[in-house]
Amino acid sequence: QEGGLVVYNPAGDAGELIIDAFREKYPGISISAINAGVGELFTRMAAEKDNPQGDVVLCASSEAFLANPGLFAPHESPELPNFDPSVVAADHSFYGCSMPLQAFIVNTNLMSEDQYPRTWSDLAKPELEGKLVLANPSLSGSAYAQLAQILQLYGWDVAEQVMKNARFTTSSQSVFQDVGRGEIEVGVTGEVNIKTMMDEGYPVAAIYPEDGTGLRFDASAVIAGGPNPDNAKLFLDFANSKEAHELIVSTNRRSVRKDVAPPEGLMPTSEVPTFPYDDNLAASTRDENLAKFDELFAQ
Amino acid sequence: MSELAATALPTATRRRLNIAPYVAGGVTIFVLVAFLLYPIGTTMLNSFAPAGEAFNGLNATLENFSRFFTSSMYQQALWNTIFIGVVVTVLATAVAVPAAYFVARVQMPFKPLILSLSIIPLISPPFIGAYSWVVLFGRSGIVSQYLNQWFGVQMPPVYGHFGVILSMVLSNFTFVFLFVQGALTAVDPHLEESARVMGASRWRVLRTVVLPLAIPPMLAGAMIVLIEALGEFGTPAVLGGEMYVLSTLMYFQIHGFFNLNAASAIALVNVLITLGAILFLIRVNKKRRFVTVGSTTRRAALQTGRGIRIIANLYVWGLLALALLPQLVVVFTSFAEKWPGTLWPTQYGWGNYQYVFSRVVEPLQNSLILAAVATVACVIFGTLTGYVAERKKFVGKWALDLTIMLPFILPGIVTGVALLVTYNSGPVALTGTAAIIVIGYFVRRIAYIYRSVVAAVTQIDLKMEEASTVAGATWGTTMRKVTIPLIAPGILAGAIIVFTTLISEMSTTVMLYSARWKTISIAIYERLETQEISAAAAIGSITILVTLILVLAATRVIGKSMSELFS
Amino acid sequence: MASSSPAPARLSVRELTKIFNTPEGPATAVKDVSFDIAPNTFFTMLGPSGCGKTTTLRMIAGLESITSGQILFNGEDFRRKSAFERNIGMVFQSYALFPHMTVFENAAYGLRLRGADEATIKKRVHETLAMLRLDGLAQRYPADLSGGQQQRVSIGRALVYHPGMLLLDEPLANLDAKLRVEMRDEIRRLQKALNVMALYVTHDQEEAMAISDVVGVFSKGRLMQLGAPYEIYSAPTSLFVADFIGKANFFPVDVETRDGDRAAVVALGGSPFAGVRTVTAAGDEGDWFVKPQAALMMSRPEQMWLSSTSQQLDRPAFTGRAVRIQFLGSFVRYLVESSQARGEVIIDLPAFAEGVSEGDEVRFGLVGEGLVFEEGVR
Amino acid sequence: MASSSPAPARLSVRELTKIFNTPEGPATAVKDVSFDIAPNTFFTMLGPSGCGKTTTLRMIAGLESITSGQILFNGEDFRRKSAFERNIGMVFQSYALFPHMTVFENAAYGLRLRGADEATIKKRVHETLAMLRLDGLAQRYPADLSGGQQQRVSIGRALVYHPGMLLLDEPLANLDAKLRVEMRDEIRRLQKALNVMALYVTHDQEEAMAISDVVGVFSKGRLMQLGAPYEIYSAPTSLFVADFIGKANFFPVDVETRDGDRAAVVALGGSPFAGVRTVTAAGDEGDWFVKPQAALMMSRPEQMWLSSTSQQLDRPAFTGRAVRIQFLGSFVRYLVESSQARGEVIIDLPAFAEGVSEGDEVRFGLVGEGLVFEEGVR
Ligand SMILES: Nc1ncnc2c1ncn2[C@@H]1O[C@H](COP(=O)(O)OP(=O)(O)OP(=O)(O)O)[C@@H](O)[C@H]1O
Ligand SMILES: Nc1ncnc2c1ncn2[C@@H]1O[C@H](COP(=O)(O)OP(=O)(O)OP(=O)(O)O)[C@@H](O)[C@H]1O
Ligand SMILES: [Mg+2]
Ligand SMILES: [Mg+2]
Repeated sequence: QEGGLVVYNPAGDAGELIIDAFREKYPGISISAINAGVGELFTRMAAEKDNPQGDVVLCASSEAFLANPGLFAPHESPELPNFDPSVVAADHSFYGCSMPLQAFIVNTNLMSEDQYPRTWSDLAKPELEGKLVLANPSLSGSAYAQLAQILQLYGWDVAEQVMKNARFTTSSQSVFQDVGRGEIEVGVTGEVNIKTMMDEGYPVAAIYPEDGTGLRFDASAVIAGGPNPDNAKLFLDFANSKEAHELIVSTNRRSVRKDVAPPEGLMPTSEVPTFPYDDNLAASTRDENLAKFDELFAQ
Repeated sequence: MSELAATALPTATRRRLNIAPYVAGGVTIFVLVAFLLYPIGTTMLNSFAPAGEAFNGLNATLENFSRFFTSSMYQQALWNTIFIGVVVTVLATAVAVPAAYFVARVQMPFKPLILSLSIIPLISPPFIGAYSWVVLFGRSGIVSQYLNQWFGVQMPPVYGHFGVILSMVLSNFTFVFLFVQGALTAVDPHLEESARVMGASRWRVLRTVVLPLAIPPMLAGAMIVLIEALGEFGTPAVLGGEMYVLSTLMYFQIHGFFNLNAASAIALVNVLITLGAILFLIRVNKKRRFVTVGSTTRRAALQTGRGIRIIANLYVWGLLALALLPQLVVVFTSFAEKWPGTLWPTQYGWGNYQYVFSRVVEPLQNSLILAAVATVACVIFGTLTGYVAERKKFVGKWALDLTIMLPFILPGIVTGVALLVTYNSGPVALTGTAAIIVIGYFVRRIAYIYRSVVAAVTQIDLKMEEASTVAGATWGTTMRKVTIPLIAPGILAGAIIVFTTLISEMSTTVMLYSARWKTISIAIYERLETQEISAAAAIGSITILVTLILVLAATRVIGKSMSELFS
Repeated sequence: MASSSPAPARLSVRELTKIFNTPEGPATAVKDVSFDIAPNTFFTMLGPSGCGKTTTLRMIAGLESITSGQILFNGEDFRRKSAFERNIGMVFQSYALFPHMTVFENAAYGLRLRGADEATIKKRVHETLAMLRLDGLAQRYPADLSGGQQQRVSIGRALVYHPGMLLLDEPLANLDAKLRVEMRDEIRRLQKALNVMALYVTHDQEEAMAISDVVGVFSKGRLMQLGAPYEIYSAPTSLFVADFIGKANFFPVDVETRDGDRAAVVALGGSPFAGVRTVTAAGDEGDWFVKPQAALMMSRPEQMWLSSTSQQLDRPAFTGRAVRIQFLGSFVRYLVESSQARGEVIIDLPAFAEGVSEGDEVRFGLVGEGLVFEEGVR
Repeated sequence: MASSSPAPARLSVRELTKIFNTPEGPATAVKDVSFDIAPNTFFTMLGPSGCGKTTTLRMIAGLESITSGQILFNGEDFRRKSAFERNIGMVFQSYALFPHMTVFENAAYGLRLRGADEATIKKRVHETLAMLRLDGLAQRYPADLSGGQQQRVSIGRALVYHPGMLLLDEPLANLDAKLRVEMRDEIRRLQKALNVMALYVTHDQEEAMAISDVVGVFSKGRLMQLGAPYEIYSAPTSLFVADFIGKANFFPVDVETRDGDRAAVVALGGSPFAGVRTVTAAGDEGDWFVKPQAALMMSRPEQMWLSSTSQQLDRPAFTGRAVRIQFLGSFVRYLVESSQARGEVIIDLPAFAEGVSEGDEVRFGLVGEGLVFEEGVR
């Protein structure tokens, strides 16, 4: 194998590991990566639609794919059988990769264990007023997913209470960093962030809501019309492999593959309380929900 | 007669056509249209098209703007933007002007160093600058904790208007500071002297003579501050808490909804605010057609009074210390190998540097090359256009002003996308090349030079150019030998600002960079994405150091040329 | 070569008008000025402050737009030519030195533009600076010079490359009398040696008289009179020129009889003057006349005599009171109040008049023949 | 109000020295200048370009640091006082008008500083502008004025608040003779009316003579002579002053006999002059003398006679050739070349000398008595 390959990587270190492993495996292919946020990369892909510069996008949130149909080429990956159909696009244009489960992050210095929120509805308790930080649901798919989960479980009454308690930040990083630094007590964020902080010794704990977190996933895909379609397919196959998914796990992310164990120190996926999160419903009511959110927020 | 004939000189031999201004003007117009007006214009038009479509005249809609009329969040964000923009501009100007006056007029040691250090706040690597304020003054911040422990003082929360304004003022005052400082150094001191002998107090001279004379450069700087404040995303994101501004909403549209058209619509509102500011500026400036650099302008005698020197040193160094705090925190953080939410790091060392070393060399090289090339382009075209705009009479000057300011008003990502869409395919496909990054940098930064040149040219007595023309100089020669040397401090100040801010340019770069042309700001961004804040700080520190060295060298040049000009 | 080759050329200014926009509305700075300058002429524009001298000069130099009118050089539009073709050397009223260049570099500027080699530049600049008494200041910057030194540098910058036409706007205003005379003689010498045309602006009448071939007297944007210095002094065609050039005393008179351009007139107080030359004043000078007398007789201070009331009883005379006696170096000036004159009478005598002290009544009269202005039509 | 109250005060300048650093090393601009100005005196500094007039004035105004020396006002250090106490009105040689203010605002500046109310400001400014013939220009910006108009605005700005001391640096350099005379008379009138001291810099000797109570003549940074105008003109104490003030002719002579400050001398060619006053020239004027003659006799042009060689044979005379005859308005100037004189001889006659044309041999001599300079010791 030879030629070039351009990977759009919104997955940070996980993506870098996969790319490095692929490079080792296929030294003939000169692979290069564009690292940026999901928003930037999808905007870029949309702008490059007529003359795509990238070949593959790696581990971006599934909401982004749903919002940008037509940018990706279907591909029959030999790894298909190892994937649950729920994490693969119907036309096989994207394949799941990691599972960014949302969990509560609490600062253990600022809160005693008995004060921890345990359920989504706990977030609405008056005691948490001013102690909760959330990312604005307009900010990203995962931030919206948090709101959508509350809405699907409890509706606007509880959501309104949560909104009262919470500070909605514009920087998703602020959520866990502020909790980790002791700026605020509780936040909701991807479990990977909590795990990373815990590993580094931050005084934080991860709480999975007992009323269940929604099962969400990131996905990878071949960009339609990219300059190196063959290498792109090769790369996607590799990214779908068990080997690659183990690399993902090594960065504290949970793999969608059933045959890959969750990261050490994280609850097995099966034990994580989940609830049947309807992402299609979430997507279809998004505009309406966010409009309502904006109104309530502005008050 | 024979004695004269013996030393005959050619005259008619140089009878070439004076086409330089037309060539220069033509090229400039071409560049402005091709790289600025066309891509930005089409993108802006798209704000009238439904999400995901390109504007074609038939799909015109105002839906992207409707939220400004229906959503109170939008209206509040609009109000916040204007409020923050105005307050930051006023405060930044207010803190910068005294500093500029002190540096220009009071005897102080280390002036080149002061000038260079004042640049540093502009090299704020994305996000970490704002985080530094949290690290220091947040609820668990270092300063807050000690204040609480030692004095029982509770710091007011750094989040919200207070933190955002503080941080923006301190990172943007430099624009006003440098422009005004340069202009004051050049102003004919006879003017101040004459007010002094009439009995005006120093303060009165300042208020009635010096400040009014410094108005063109002050407005030029304030304009830039205003636009920076309107467009800034990182600071309100980190420090704003729930105070949203238009750039926040644009970010939502791009990151949450992938809706560039709606983002453009918000940007267009931003543009309108700025347009208002520009028109205001032009109005104010029109009344002030005055010249302060005459043919015999001397260098002002520096004030040597003890009192004023103490005040000046305290003020300037105090301001710098405050403004450099975020950068100091960045440098400090780069030595923290472990800092898990504790007050102080738990482990120090060079580890971060070792870790990032292999990742910085190439991006740093790239950044320096790209920034340098773009700076040169900005200097050439910014100077030409600025000169023409100030010296020539033509209708629609405000349109030129606006064209130049446009990409600078728009969020970088919008400009980036505009260029990407325009030059992605077709006869000039530039995507993935260094050229497109340079173009992106160029259109985003030409306004700095343009503004500072316009301000500088206003000050120069036209008669000196006339003297050169009458002596037989072509337009180009006059520019080269008379005008440019006289406005050199302004150009150089602009160039340094352009160069420095380009080194940490992020929002356009992220759209345009390719794997071959990864810049240092992308390298920092990558570390932030992977939560390696200390590693990001290490790259940031290296950037700061390299830029500081370059700027120091450049201010040497400025310092030299300034003293050559007015000694 | 500029200095030797150009075919002597004639500059024609036709109906030149310049209107500035001011807060108070349009202001006419120059109005319908026409003149013709023959080759190699030293032409001086003279006039009171604000009369449009600088504006005219700047229009000729192509620095100011023309509201209407034409400037022709040998019949061609002068302003169409490039600066190089026009080959002008110009001194600005405000000097306009380059503050970032040394005196040497300022002076060398025009030579460098003309591609002169370093040796020539050095030689020429040093010659010129020496001529301007600026030796030793070559390495200074303009800001470190005195006012007069700056002015001389600006003269040097204009002369050093031997331009084909000299435009000099009050080039000597800041110099002392001695240097002024030396410099003006140098400028004149150079102008004649280079065989070029000079347009010179000055407010100094003596200078204009001494240096010029032709003088144009301006007033309020108009060219009032054009002529050789002596002509303008001795035969002014308007009251303004009579009054502006040198000093003039005016006496209201009645014209009794007329004979060609000669007339017999009677002054207030009854003194008759016969055979006096008459001219018609300019159209807008009606205000000058002291009605009911419709004419004014003019006489120069040095063309008058003055004595105590008891002397010179046989000559036609006026009477008045010597209010002030000034010793002005080379002569003695008597200021006399008289009801028979328009305004104070100035009389310059080579020596003190015997027996006259300040406050005394005096008799005075004309030594030569006067000139009578009659009111013109508007 | 400033104009009525100040107790008459005396300004003393003691050994004032100013050394500038220049590329060519330190340059002494002012050296050991000392003078005393009595209250209400109109003091004029006169001297060639670059002699240190502006520098001296600026030191007195406190704008230039003093290298050594003292400036005392009634015995107190003048520079220690605040600008308000000093209460100076100053005209800068370069005008230094505020470019961002209209003419009105420029003029009103000093009044505003002194807290005058709007009505007073309006009245005073308009009075002053009218006096300076600037009516109608109040709303213009300085850039839209002619050179002379700008200069007058700067005079107005300095006078309008009736300062306690006037410092005027060549305030009339850009004005025409008529306006110049009017303005200088206004300035002098105002100075006397306000009862204040004026320090006036000019390069115009006639102006200095006409306007001043005391004149100080400067040369190369030194104060050469201080005195009333007539004194300086008629009794110069140095060759420089004799030469600089007015025109002077010098004839090398041998001193034959001496009687107090009178001497009998013999000129080249043998003409004897008896009872001539003698003075000792300044220390560094050795170069002026034409050896072997150790003395120079000076005479003013208007104190000379001139005739054709066939006339006036009975008077002691020189001989020479009239190389140029100039009609200069109020007199006729003869330039005479003579081997018996040092340099060209200038002779001003009230009328043309009979029978003398350019190129003719002439006889000429002194009308009054001459003044003989003898070489001083260094
Ligand atoms: N800033 C300066 N640096 C160096 N030399 C200077 C400076 N200012 C003036 N000089 C020199 O000092 C001398 C005196 O200057 P000054 O301005 O006092 O002259 P001036 O008598 O006012 O002459 P003018 O009539 O030409 O204005 C001059 O030789 C001048 O070159
Ligand atoms: N830029 C301008 N805008 C408006 N009026 C102007 C402008 N320049 C000159 N003027 C006016 O035009 C008239 C003529 O000006 P000009 O400079 O030609 O006078 P000048 O004869 O050179 O006088 P001076 O001897 O005082 O220099 C003046 O009344 C002046 O106020
Ligand atoms: Mg003029
Ligand atoms: Mg001077």
